[in-house]
Amino acid sequence: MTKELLKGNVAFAEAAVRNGLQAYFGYPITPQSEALEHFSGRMIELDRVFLQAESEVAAINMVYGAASSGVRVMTSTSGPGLALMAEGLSYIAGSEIPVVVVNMMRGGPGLGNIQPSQADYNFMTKSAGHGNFHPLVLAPANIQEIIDMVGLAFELAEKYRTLVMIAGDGSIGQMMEAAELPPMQEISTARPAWAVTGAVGRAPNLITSLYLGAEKLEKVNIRLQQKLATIEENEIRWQEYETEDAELLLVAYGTVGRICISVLRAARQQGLKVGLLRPQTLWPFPTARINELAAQMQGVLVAEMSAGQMLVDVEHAVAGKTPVRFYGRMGGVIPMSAEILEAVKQVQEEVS
Amino acid sequence: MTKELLKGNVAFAEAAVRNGLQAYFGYPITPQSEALEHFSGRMIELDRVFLQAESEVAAINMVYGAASSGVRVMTSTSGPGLALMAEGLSYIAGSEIPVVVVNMMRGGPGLGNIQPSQADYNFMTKSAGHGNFHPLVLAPANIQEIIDMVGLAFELAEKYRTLVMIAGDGSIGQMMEAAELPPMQEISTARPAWAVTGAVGRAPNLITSLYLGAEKLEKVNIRLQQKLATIEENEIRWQEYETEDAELLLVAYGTVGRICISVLRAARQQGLKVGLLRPQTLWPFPTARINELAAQMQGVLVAEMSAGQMLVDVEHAVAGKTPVRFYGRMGGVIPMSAEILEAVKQVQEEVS
Amino acid sequence: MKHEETIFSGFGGQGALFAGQLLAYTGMAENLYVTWIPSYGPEMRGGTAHCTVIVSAEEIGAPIVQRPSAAVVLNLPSMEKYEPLIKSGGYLVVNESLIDIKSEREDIHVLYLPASDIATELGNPKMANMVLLGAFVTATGLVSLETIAAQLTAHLSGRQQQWLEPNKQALQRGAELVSA
Amino acid sequence: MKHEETIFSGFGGQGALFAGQLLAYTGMAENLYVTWIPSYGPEMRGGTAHCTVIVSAEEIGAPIVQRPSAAVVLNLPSMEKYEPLIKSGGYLVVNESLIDIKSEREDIHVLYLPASDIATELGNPKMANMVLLGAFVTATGLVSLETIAAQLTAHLSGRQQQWLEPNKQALQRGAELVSA
Amino acid sequence: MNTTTQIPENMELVYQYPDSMTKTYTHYCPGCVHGIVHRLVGEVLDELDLREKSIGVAPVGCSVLIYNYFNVDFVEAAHGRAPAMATGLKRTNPDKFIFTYQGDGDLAAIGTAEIIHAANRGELISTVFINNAIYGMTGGQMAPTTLPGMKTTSSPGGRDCKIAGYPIKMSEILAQTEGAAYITREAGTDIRSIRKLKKAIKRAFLTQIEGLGFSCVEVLANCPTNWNMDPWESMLWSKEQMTPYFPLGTYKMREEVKALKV
Amino acid sequence: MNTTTQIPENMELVYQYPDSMTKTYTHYCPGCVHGIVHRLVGEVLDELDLREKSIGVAPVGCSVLIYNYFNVDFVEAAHGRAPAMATGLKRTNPDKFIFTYQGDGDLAAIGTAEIIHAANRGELISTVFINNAIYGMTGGQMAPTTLPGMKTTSSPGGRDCKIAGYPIKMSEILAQTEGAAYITREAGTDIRSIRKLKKAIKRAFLTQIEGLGFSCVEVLANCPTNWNMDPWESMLWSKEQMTPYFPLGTYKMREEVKALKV
Amino acid sequence: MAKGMVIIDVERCKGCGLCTHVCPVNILELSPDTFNAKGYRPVTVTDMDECIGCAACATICPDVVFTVYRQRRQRATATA
Amino acid sequence: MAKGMVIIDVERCKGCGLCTHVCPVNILELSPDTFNAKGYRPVTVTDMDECIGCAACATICPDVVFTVYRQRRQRATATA
Ligand SMILES: Cc1ncc(C[n+]2csc(CCOP(=O)(O)OP(=O)(O)O)c2C)c(N)n1
Ligand SMILES: Cc1ncc(C[n+]2csc(CCOP(=O)(O)OP(=O)(O)O)c2C)c(N)n1
Ligand code: SF4
Ligand code: SF4
Ligand code: SF4
Ligand code: SF4
Ligand code: SF4
Ligand code: SF4
Ligand SMILES: [Mg+2]
Ligand SMILES: [Mg+2]
Repeated sequence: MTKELLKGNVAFAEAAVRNGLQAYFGYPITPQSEALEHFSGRMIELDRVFLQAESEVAAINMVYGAASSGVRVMTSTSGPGLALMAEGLSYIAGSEIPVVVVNMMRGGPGLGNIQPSQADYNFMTKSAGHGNFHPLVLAPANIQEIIDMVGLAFELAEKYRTLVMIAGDGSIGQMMEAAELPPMQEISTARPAWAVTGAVGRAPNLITSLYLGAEKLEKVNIRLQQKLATIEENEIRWQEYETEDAELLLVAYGTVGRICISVLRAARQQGLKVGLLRPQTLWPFPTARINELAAQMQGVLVAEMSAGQMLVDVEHAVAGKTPVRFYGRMGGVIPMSAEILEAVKQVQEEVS
Repeated sequence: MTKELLKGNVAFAEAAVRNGLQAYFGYPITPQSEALEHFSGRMIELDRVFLQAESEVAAINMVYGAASSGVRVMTSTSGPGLALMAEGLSYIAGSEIPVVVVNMMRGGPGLGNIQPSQADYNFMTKSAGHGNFHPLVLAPANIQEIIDMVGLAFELAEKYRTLVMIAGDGSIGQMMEAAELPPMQEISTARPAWAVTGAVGRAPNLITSLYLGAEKLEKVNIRLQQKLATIEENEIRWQEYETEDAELLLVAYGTVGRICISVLRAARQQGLKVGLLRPQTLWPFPTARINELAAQMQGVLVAEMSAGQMLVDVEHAVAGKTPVRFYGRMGGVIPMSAEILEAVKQVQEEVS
Repeated sequence: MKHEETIFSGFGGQGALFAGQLLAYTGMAENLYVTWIPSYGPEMRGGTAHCTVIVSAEEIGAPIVQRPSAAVVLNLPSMEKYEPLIKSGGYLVVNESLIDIKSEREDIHVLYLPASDIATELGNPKMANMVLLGAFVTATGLVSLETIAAQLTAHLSGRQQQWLEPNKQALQRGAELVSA
Repeated sequence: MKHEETIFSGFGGQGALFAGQLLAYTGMAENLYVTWIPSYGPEMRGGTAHCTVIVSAEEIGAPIVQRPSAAVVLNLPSMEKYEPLIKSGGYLVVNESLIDIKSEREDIHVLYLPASDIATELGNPKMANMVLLGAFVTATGLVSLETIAAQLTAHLSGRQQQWLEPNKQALQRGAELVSA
Repeated sequence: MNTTTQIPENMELVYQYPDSMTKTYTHYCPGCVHGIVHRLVGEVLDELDLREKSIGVAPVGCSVLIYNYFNVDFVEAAHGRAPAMATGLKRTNPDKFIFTYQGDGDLAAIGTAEIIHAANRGELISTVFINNAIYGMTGGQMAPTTLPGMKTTSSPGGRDCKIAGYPIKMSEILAQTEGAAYITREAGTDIRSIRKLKKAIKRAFLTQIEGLGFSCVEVLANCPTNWNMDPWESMLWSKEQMTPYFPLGTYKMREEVKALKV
Repeated sequence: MNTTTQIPENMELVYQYPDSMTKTYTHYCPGCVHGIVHRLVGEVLDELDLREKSIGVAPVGCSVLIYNYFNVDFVEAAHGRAPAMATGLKRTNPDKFIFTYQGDGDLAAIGTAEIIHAANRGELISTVFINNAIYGMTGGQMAPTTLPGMKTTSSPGGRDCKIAGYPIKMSEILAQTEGAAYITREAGTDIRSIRKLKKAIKRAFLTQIEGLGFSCVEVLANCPTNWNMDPWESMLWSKEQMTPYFPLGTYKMREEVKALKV
Repeated sequence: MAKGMVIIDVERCKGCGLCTHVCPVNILELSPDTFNAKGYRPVTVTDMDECIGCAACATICPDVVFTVYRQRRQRATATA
Repeated sequence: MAKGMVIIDVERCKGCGLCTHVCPVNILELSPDTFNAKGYRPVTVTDMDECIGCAACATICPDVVFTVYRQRRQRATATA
């Protein structure tokens, strides 16, 4: 095992390269520009495709084009750029092609600032564009995890022919940690049967999201929903920390999730029986497991860098079994473990 | 009372004109182009501002500019166009200026088709762009209501300095019904104190969503959330039909809401004690009232032209008090009252 | 209680949508509740177009119906599509000039009219829609022919005003054929 | 158990971020867990820059802390900001050349070093960061000076390699000043 | 086709249905130039033996269903984004022939940035650009290329350029970009212009094949339906009214493109 | 300012701090041309007495905080959308003076469509366009105007135009639009060019005031920080390297604009 | 004898009439009385003997209705 | 006597040095030893008597550091 000290943005970019990424299209935006910069050197050096697009609108449509031909392709961005991709993301979902998008969330709404945030949770998990769809969303909490999730993202995207997003929260792009990169993977030259590659010896292929006739489009929608249902069945991922004997459950993801590990340690030291569930997939969400755990808890505390977006999903999961409380910071403020610990104590007091 | 037979798209456009609309910017897209066309004649004729933008991206930013100077302004679009507006909508929300946007939902995702749909519910009520915000969303079910809601939309937008959306479902734009338009209102030449109008005799005004420094932006976010909380307190609207003695509650909005009136009549004729709650605001959602009603119900049936988006909000509202079932059509298929009646009967059977 | 759910259907250009609108205007003029809703597709020519018009003494819920109480069909595909759907006891009004099949249903009223021929005779085959509408309202008594004629005057677009009188005649001819 | 949460802070260009990175590299080389996280703002020059480095024998949760166990401050604003935050028993390492105030806290270890002066003497005032780092690790025993020197060799960028030896000397001088 | 017809022995075939095209009946209105240009594209694909190498990029506009009419792999782009999608395709499939087919709303309004940057990059793609001065598909609204004074459903009083802006000249603009190798404006409205147009399409396609840069053929077209004219009248109107504002001609042709044999 | 200094009686003031500007210390790097152009804008606003009539539109880029430096109403646009926002403002405030201030990433990449259509509409707005061949704010990535071979953080091997596209010439493109009344490319890199630049800004602003159409002044600038040069070196480099690729000069000037007295 | 001949795919014709305006020998007209399955009056040839096989009709037809033949010349013929 | 003079707002100066390159009489230089509050070495005038009041320094200064005076001429003077 050879670990390197890696910055999150560089780590996921290099992981993508080693996972056989064939093309990257993107537009600079803080706090993920180092990824684009890393791709700009590495992809060209490896004789693969790197192109800085004229905008995020163009970038996502370049990705759409490349993905239509069955190659491994991705882009990365942050809030405002993601918003500009909404139309393209919806087309990609409607066309059922595999695409991976990384969103390093920053403070919003609007131009906001460039500090870390988790306020695009709803945008990513509930819609990401018009129509009945949403991506599969992975949420890494450390550098090793974002590296591993890049590989997973491609795998899932291609397995289900679906849109996969990696939801970083700004800080994860900026921080450095020791982590191991995967070995360099050969690029597969094979293209899937559905891809547009020139109609040689077969009927022409078509990549489209247009389905004239309501019944036809309804069928497509039903297929999409079934696909999402299958994903929901198979791909829920999360990590638990000391939940066995816990009486109070922390739920947090990404950077806040790892901060809660510190909270948990401190709380345990003070004799509080705190456990932590850290969702690794934001959609599909570990609803059943949270519901199950809720039964043993005196309360649940959700911590987020948002106004309380995942909170709603946790409330839905807990389904009234135990009180759910929230601690959130916004606008780029990263909550300190001490603040969350305070909130834990408050919940503890309130419920006991 | 002088009613006219009016097409939904023309009705809301003319209603906006009579409500003192000072500027309209838009881009053609089915099924709302008749509105843009109506504006193109009327606004110019009245010496007001009409401009067909080069895209929805430009349109929403023109709206953003005009609204910054404190004039009454709006745009209208449908799914793909709305997706392209996501960035602008987020900026508008962050800048806290009043803007009204009409979305005539069509089948998606992607290009989909141009048949009626309600699949942008999540996009509109949960995010509509990056960051912690979402618009106030009104849902008309008939032509008179869309006319009235245009006036209401301006009022609310200006009262709260917030983004208000009117969620039509395609069919409402296309159908004709008798309705009364409001009288022609004078355009107010007064501009609010916050607007950019030239810094004469006052310090310069600034319209921005940029707040450097996490603490500053957090304050803005807190203010935005408080504003949303106030709206949630004051502006929930819905209509009930025969809920007093109902044992089974239908929840549906827009065109499906009015279809459910027929369902209700037919069900009552067959001796089924069915009631209907039709949300007129999708956000804020009539959660408390549904929760209250749930207590008296044997079951709740949600009907939508989507994969079940409002369903989640209804489930949240019902909070386990009674079973919630769903009947949905997608891709532009409008459910017939007979189908929904069947679903009602099935729920009835299941729960009794 | 008056309540009629009618589908008007034909090729694009045959005026099915306008006939429906005219019925809606007329219903409104007679103080009834009305809704008119078109099918709408990609804006290209040549397809079929239809609309649903509901005229009712009571406030209208669903503006579209699975099984209309009446259908006015201008061409063969429309006949094939809507004839089986009409509710028992309902009306089917057929443009005999272009539709050479007959309904085999015995539970509905079927009116056959050589509408296109009459319209051509009156100067413009596009007025077949008026022939059928005249027949339909006369047979059902849904609204009065006079109100329709008045609404026609009010709602025929500028370019079409030259055809006002022939259109009225077409309505009349249709009406006469069923009252005869 | 080894666990140090250190903030490095100074003007942009003073090398606070690099000093922190070097410590992280060194911690990693010594088989400790490390995290390094910068403050990052609008990419404009002239502001202050700081980073938080955690070096620990145990897996690291929160990568940022409200109250660091140590702070290495290169300029006055950094001193003013972080001096009050250091945990009791912690370390404050001060670039005396540019900071003319003293800490009044008695519950922490404070090291004053004329870092910029020493660095200038060694040929480049930008090496003040190394003087302070050398002093810091020597005082705390967090990592060894040799490992830092090795990591410096490995991670000084191409253009900076000419400054390798002076940098090592700066580390050394800092170390000597505290062990003296 | 009536296959029983006897062909005299002294006759040779001079025109037949292009192989690259399907026999699917098009949804276009009678007399629409979209059909003519489709045919020319089919003929050129045949002549250059490109069918199996091609990936077409469909726009949103009346020609949204173009993929139904070609025996060719196709993708359906978002409105205006065809050049971006084509870029993604070409970069990852450099040995394939990639073309976009776009209307004036698609290319000159919502897709302005994408076409200009594709051209400026010298993207090795070819674009067929149908300028019919109208938004055909959505019901005849004003296009960026609508002529001054022209009535449309969104300029009911006629386009007032002071308010609505001027008809935009895309070929002139694209010609300013470094990466464009061949930019020409042709017409599809009479026999001579159609024959010239076909050559232009062929030259544009060869420009890509030879790796010379971006190529775009603008076609002055018609929209009998939304112009409210009969097809022949619309052809004459296009020639008489559009050509003066949008002069025909080659706006950029690199030396190497000029040297191509078409 | 040291107000205690004694001014000899025979001296007259020839340069002082513009009234339209605040005294706020700018966030720009030392020697950045953004500061020079801000000053010129301030001087012209003063001279034309526009301060109270003006609404500025800020871009996203290094000059995102421009509103802090002017005593003028301002709005902060989304990246690239300043011309659209300005259009919304001007249409609803025709008596106000509306200007945008944009960088090359903002105007020539993500905002390509908006600037071209604003120009083409003859929108009565004025644009100051700072071309520094780089994305300054986000850390020195390649801009659409980055020169061939130039190293940036996203073209670490130097811009390879065959792959990354060619530097885009916006003034040449904007000059092709009907609605543009005055399009010029100036430089902000030496005394002579700065004096000329100020006149150009004044002419551009007057173009709007006189209702003559859209006006845009492109300014060849510098970015010492991301170019990794000291300020003076960057001025020389801008002159030597950028000017050959982006020739200075007036690309479009309507007769009425020429007649303006500046 | 005819210098050329055309075969018409009647069902593809939309009766737009463009071909009738460009035939140099004026032998094309829209059928005055028959309709094709799509409801259009398709083009017909009034006198095939007059056809010169110039393919003007095929060149302008938006719906690829025509197949065109022409008398073989002595020298090689360029295709349309 | 001096033909011109400049007043320097030391605190605004960022020490970029641009003015030092354009002063025709070469009297501007960056302070070799002092710093302003922002930490920059501000510009200083070595010999104000040499100043000709040409305002070149003000013209190039990105940070509006200079106020410039010039000896009144007989004829009216155009401003910079
Ligand atoms: C984002 C978005 N906005 C608007 C539309 C609606 N729309 C479809 S096609 C079209 C314009 C078509 O005009 P043009 O490109 O000129 O093609 P034509 O139909 O004239 O051939 C528009 C506005 C859309 N599909 N997507
Ligand atoms: C939608 C969106 N994408 C990307 C960004 C990030 N971004 C901010 S400024 C900028 C480029 C700035 O370059 P330029 O316009 O040339 O201005 P400069 O800083 O060089 O003056 C970028 C890419 C953003 N804010 N929004
Ligand atoms: S609407 Fe116009 S462009 Fe579209 S197919 Fe018909 S004639 Fe052609
Ligand atoms: S980064 Fe470049 S453009 Fe931005 S302020 Fe600094 S020098 Fe100027
Ligand atoms: S080939 Fe020529 S002559 Fe023969 S029918 Fe066609 S146009 Fe007429
Ligand atoms: S041009 Fe073609 S479609 Fe038109 S009438 Fe002639 S054969 Fe028929
Ligand atoms: S005014 Fe002229 S002479 Fe005087 S200091 Fe400035 S540049 Fe030098
Ligand atoms: S140009 Fe201005 S900022 Fe630069 S050194 Fe001279 S006075 Fe200082
Ligand atoms: Mg068009
Ligand atoms: Mg720039």
